[in-house]
Amino acid sequence: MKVHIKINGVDYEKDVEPRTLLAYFLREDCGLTGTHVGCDTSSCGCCVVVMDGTRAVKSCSMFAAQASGHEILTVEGLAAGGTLHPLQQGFWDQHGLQCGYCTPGMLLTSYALLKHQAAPTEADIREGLAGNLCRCTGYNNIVKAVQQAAATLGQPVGATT
Amino acid sequence: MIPAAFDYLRAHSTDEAFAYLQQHGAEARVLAGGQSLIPAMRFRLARPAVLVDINELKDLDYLRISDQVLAIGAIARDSDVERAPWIGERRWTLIHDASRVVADPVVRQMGTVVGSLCHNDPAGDWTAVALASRATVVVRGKAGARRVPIDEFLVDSYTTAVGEGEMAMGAEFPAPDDRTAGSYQKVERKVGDFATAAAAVQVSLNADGTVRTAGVALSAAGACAVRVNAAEELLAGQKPSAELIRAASNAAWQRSAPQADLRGTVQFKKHLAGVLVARGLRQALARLGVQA
Amino acid sequence: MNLQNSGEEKIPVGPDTVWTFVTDPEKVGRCFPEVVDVTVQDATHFEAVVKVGVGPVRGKFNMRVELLPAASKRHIDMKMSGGGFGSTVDLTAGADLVDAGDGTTLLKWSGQAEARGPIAAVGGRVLDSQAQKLIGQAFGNVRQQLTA
Amino acid sequence: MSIQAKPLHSVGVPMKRKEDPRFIQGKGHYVDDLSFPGMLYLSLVRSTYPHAEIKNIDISEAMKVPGVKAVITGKDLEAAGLGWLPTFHGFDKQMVLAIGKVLFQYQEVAAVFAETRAAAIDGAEAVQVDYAPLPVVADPFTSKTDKVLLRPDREAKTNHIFHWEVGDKEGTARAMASSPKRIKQRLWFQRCHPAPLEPCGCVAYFDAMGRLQFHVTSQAPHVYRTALSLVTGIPEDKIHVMSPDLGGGFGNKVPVYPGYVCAIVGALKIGRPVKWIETRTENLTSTGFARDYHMDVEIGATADGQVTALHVATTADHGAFDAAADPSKYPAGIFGIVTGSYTFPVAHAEVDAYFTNKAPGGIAYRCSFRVTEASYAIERGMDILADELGMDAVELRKKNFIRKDQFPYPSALGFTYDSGDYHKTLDVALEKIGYTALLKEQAEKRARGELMGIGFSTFTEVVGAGPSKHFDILGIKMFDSAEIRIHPTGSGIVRAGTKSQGQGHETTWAQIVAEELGLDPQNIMVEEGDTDTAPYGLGTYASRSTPVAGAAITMAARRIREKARKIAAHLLEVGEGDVEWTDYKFQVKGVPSKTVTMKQVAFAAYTDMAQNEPGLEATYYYDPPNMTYPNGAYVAVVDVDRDTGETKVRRFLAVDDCGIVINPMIVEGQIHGGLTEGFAMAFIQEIQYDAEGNNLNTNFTDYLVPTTLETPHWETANTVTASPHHPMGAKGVGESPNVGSPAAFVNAVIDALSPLGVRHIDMPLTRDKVWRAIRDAEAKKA
Repeated sequence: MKVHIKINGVDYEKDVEPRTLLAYFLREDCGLTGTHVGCDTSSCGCCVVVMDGTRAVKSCSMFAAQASGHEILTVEGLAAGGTLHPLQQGFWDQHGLQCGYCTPGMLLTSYALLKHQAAPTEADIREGLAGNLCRCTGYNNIVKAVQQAAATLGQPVGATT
Repeated sequence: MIPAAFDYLRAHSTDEAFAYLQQHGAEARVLAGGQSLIPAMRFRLARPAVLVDINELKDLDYLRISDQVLAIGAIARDSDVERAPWIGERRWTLIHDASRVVADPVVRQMGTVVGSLCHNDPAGDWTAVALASRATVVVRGKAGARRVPIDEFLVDSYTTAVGEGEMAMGAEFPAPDDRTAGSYQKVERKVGDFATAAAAVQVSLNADGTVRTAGVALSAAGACAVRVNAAEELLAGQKPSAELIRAASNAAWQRSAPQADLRGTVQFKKHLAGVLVARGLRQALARLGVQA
Repeated sequence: MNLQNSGEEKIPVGPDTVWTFVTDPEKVGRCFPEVVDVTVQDATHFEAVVKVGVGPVRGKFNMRVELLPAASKRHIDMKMSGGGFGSTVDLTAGADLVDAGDGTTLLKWSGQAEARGPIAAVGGRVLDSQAQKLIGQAFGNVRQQLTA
Repeated sequence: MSIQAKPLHSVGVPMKRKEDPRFIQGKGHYVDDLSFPGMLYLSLVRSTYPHAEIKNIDISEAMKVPGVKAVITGKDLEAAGLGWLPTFHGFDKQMVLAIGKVLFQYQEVAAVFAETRAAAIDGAEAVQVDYAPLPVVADPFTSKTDKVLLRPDREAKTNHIFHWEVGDKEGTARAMASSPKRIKQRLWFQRCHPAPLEPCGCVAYFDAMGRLQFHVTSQAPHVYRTALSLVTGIPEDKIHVMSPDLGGGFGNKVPVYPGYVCAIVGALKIGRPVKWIETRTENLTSTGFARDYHMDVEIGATADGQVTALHVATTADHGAFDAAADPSKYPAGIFGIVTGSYTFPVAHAEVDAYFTNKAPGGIAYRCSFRVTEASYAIERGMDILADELGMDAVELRKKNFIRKDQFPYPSALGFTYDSGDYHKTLDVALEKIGYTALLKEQAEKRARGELMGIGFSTFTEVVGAGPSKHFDILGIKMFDSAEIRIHPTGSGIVRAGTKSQGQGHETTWAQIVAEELGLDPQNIMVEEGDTDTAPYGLGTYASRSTPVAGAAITMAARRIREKARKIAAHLLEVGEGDVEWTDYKFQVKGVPSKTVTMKQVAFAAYTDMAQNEPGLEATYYYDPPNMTYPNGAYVAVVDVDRDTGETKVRRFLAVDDCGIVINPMIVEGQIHGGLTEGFAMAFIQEIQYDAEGNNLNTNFTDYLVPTTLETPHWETANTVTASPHHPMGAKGVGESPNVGSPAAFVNAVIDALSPLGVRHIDMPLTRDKVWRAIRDAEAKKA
């Protein structure tokens, strides 16, 4: 069947089997391999992408067909014009990643979180990220990274840290 | 893992969805949030021949609140409930509490309340909440829509009153008065797990401080979520007290008939049922300014 | 995981009639709940396709069955193994035929089911009761068939 | 707040990681990201039975599935001489695909190759295997009886794999018998799994030259090359192993797995690239598990708490094949570290390993070969002894610590501990956690019937395998290597035999080179994982990267410095003996104004080298003279809910002494991660089998990885005792928190329950277990 999805602002029209999971569609049909797959039970969150601007979804528990006609943001679309998104910068600055496998999912879940809560507390962040597993960092630094990004995004335009 | 092959049908109207379901009967499954169905399909335990995707049915994407009822459409997400503007009101505390512990925060952005009721997992959250709230589910059948009280809706594990070719359109939670508070108590091994044990409690008080009505239900306590009738009856008309809570807790312990699994032994789960009902009642009452 | 259950059926015919029935693979096969197809190989072996399903989990199990009648003609064992969903289920059942002396028979049965693979690991909570019910329902159907 | 290293001072700086820009932009390069024209997918048919004879395998239906190209079985492989795979420490072999019978549930039975991932799974589903079940041996104690012989293929007709022992058996028995105080406790370190978020996988193909191009999730790519050559007979020069970015490893990606061999066979047979990526279920059920040690710990002591003897007898469950990844002379790994941080005058440790119908493994999960088990045994043992003596667990530890002045310390089980200051490290921990105030709070809470516990673990690790006289894998000595090339403009590349899985080698290795050569670490590129370019190394596991490869890099850099000194002398127009390396540059002795930088020397090495050999590069193979002995003092503070068995880790402090720290930010990150894995093992993680041999934890809904909400907030601190033999004084740290923390968590919970008379609960301390322990203890008291 035909699916038509706008991914990171670019239109993709592909012919796929209905059973194609969105995660594999992104990775294998569109070559966007930043979205990872770490389990079959929607437990790990390595595959999280943002749908229609504000909703974080586990792309391994969704069919590409469902996303047809929608907009998807993946990790590849976070940086704008060569500038890292404040979340990316936060993860880098705060050592919020080690092996990097969970990182795209963490970034996208955080992205949606900040869309709903611009100034989250540590508890809010911990609650909001509880659907994403990380095996390396122990989460302390991930929380700091999101706090840094929230602070950056909360700054008036032009302000610097 | 990748599911077995199937046909995908996207419905653009409820009539279209209903027609597809009528046409394909037992071979078809409704795809709403899909957060239980798709993993089951990936393990190839579930292998429907046809999926009817209802996610585009904007007329089922609603949370409507009136004097009488909170109506939740079939594709309203758990996270819509979690973030609803009224969720901080005392009378909705049961739903508030539950909305924060269903599955995990990302799954909640896709998963739906009505889908969870239809899935009727023995350890689901919304089923217990619906029992304690005395919700009804609106089911569309050949003869049109009918309102099914939750006690009749939950038939057996993974089995509900939704028949072949039928479809749940929404759920209705009676709007409690302002002398009402609730509490949802869940013990889980980690975020994202099904409940080891859970208790949903909702209490409405009379002006004199006695209990007008109480809803008490358990999850992970049997084939599906169960109402603890004995506890509700004990509470009704009584002035809350430590003793009353103990009696209700004991009733929950007796009512609980869980299965042993990796989450815990039967003894432990039964014990938790009692503990969580007591905690839930204490918290609900505390929210009403009553220490018991 | 290992599941066990047992029960008894009061059948309004004598033990010899029951014996003839329970040693007939075609007849026994048709007593399986939700049976789709029975293929008899020989006097003691048959294959049955049964539908199993709870909620979204639905499929067919291909069962191979061996009947082990005792020389006493008052006890029969049944060994069933089969698979579906990339999983396997082994069932064993035993039944004693007790002559009630009044032209009726007490069929005392016990069964054991062992499910392995994703069905047990992932669908464990889904199919536990289903597997348990399978044997019980089969003997219930034996009674029904002989009552009618 | 950005942290940037000053170019001339690199070691000890929390430099931001050089590898991160690609990861945060989704441009990491993992095995499953690879795609080649014509690539096929491999899916494995796995056994549903734990022990069964294979009567027949019918592939006819599978071959009819659209897209399926080929199906191979054990018989096919056996015919090609590829039926068996040697395990890494050389005592056993493992079936690639089941031959004749299956020995564990989820064992590989057939390989299906198809055009798409989905078609491969469809095909695998269609393969019909006819099994005749055999009796199941689900635990090592049943195995011990030899009533069911699991491995008739082996010469020795027994399930007993090996007996290993170290120490003075008679002396220990005598000392134990004459000790006024004794404790004995069985401790089971449950079966765990490293479960990196990226599962194992590979892509294999033969290029136009007939050379095997093998991309694989490997922590030890060179060892893979050698092992594959030995298995397949392909000459080693015709094998190119590439380990790209790894999404975690933790020991899981050390062994060679059957799926890899099948992918290679498929690529050869079909003539197209083949990709195999495990599912999570396959990862948890068939690739390297860890632990599963049943340890009988016995400690003798004087009445006033001086330890006199230690005896540990372990029954080990190795599963269906002995695939434990241990150095060949150490079948039980470095379990001899079980005397821990204490001055046991005499000790004896023994391990007996058995086959069972479970997945093979016994790998070093974030731990230096069974050191986690050993550390848990002694640190739990010391707490139980303290309980027996009625002594404070801290006081008991301090009384028995190896003192600072006793290093190098020869342990009763044959190790020479290099350095440490255990008293100081523990004192730092006590002060930072506020032990006195906590004790006061605990006393108050106990008076009110509340359950609060404080648990310690003051462990010593042994890492950095290892000296060639003791350590080898498949005969290959456990050295490691580095090659550094400095380019004319003063930038450079370092290649090492290690393979980062998230540890940040691209940053740390650059910092070492920069420090040694006075260059900018931002311009030192690091490359690992490619056997065509990297020098031969044994890989990254067992905390060996910094102790061994880090040393090799340091030594290679120093070689470059010696060469550079000659060129510097030429540039400075003095004799070589008059040039000294000071403040990150060459200087004429006593003349601070006459200097040249390494950057200048590098340029000269290609443009103005005088009589010297052109170029500026060096290689070093480092054979460590000893292991290193990182250590730490960990404190956990736990509240236990009497009604629900819930344990809340309120505080956790890790004070680590890992010697000289190269990048404190990375070290702290390693500690956070290791503590989280230790926490998981202590409270929620286990691979369980039922009595029928069914694996019960086959995916992340039942093999539990803690989330942000369960994971405690970690507090860290450190002390520094340099390793005297490591060229940088570093010791390695990645595993300390995983090794040291489980005992601290358990000790804290047991401390909380001790007023009830509870002395031990085996991990994981689930709510159900804790609740039952409380209930049983209360029933006993009543």
